[in-house]
Amino acid sequence: MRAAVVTNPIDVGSLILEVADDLHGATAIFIGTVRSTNEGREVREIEYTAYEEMAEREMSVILAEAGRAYEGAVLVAEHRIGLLAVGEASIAIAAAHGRRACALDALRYVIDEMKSRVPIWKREVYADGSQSWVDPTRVTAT
Amino acid sequence: MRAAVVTNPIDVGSLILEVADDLHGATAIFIGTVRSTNEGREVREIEYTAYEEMAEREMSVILAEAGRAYEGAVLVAEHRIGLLAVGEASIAIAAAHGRRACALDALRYVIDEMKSRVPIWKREVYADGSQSWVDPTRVTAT
Amino acid sequence: MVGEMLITVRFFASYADSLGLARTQLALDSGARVSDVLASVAQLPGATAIPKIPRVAVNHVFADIDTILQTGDEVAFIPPVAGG
Amino acid sequence: MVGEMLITVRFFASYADSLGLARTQLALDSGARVSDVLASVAQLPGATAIPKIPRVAVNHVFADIDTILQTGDEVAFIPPVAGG
Repeated sequence: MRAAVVTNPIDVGSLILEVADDLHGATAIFIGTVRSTNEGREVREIEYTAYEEMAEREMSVILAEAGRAYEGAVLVAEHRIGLLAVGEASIAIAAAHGRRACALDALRYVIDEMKSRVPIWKREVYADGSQSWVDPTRVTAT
Repeated sequence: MRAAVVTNPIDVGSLILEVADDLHGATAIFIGTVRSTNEGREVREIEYTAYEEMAEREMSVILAEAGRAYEGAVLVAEHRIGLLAVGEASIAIAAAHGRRACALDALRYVIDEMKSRVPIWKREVYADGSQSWVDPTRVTAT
Repeated sequence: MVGEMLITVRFFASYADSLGLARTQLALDSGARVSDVLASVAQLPGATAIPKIPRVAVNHVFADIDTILQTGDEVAFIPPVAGG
Repeated sequence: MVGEMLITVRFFASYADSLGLARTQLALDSGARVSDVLASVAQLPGATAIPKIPRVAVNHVFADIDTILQTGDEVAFIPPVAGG
């Protein structure tokens, strides 16, 4: 169970190795990457910022919750901050378990909770040079 | 959408790259690996065999079904056959989509259907040298 | 041989082990169905390992026992699958 | 200064941009609650960007506005999160 806010590129392969275990036959992984468009606008890059101390704490709490809900799950999560280009990974989560349903459910729990609870924000920089903070709670027309 | 029965080790990193797409911000991956124990017996290795022509066809059908159910999903699946050591990957599936719920749901659909429909079998070789075909439909005591 | 057709029959995994056979050919009357293949296979030594209504594929597609066969068809007996 | 305590207040993302401020300190009477911090912050220029009842954390844990503060506590205003 390791949760980290990082500034370097995320190495998904090393996360997979980190949760690998001869007793766990199922590993589920989620990777979130920067998309080239959002709500119809062309995105050039995204700047992620975090309340770092709290973000790592909250991520650890979420992993611990998933570990209790899906007993035996081995979990790791990294969220990258700083300026990310299109296609780069902002988040990666790996979940290993003896049963595939538990690995998949634990993975979904962690990503859903991270999206709603971890104090990390993103500012999209558009092709025209303008930028704006993304607010997922705001209803949009698209 | 590529489905393959392979004999060489599965390269998960290349599957992730294969589904990567600047329009798809969410990638979900499942990896199944050989466990060191099954139903209380110590497993030394597993031999996977396939009805190869049908297995690849059935895997392709499943990917196409998932692509229809979760429109826009980009999917790839590989199943390895032959003699696999503990810890080696027997199956890997990658699903990319613009929405994370769709990537995760498509991934789960593919792994669940592959488990029930693709004509692939495994013979476990135990630490004591004995071996047996695994029949997931047989209820066991454990 | 008017009215006869040749069907390839394939066995895998535990079925192949029990029968000591992975592939054979059967000559059946035209109009024969998968159920006729089952009846022939049931006579083979070691066939008790195969359930009365096994999972069967014709030309790589799952099929039911009423499926009418054509000469050259490949009928496969599919033991409980265990991939993944 | 008997009865006074020092609280660190932090702002992030759109809140920090609107206030032009990422971190400040407030001196409050002992026994003060998160709601007292909200009242002080509401006086700052640019505070209209912050909702009346924002999401708040005390010492890195989400807290409600009735939470009683201790000297040295860190109160953070959390805009809608957008990680992932």
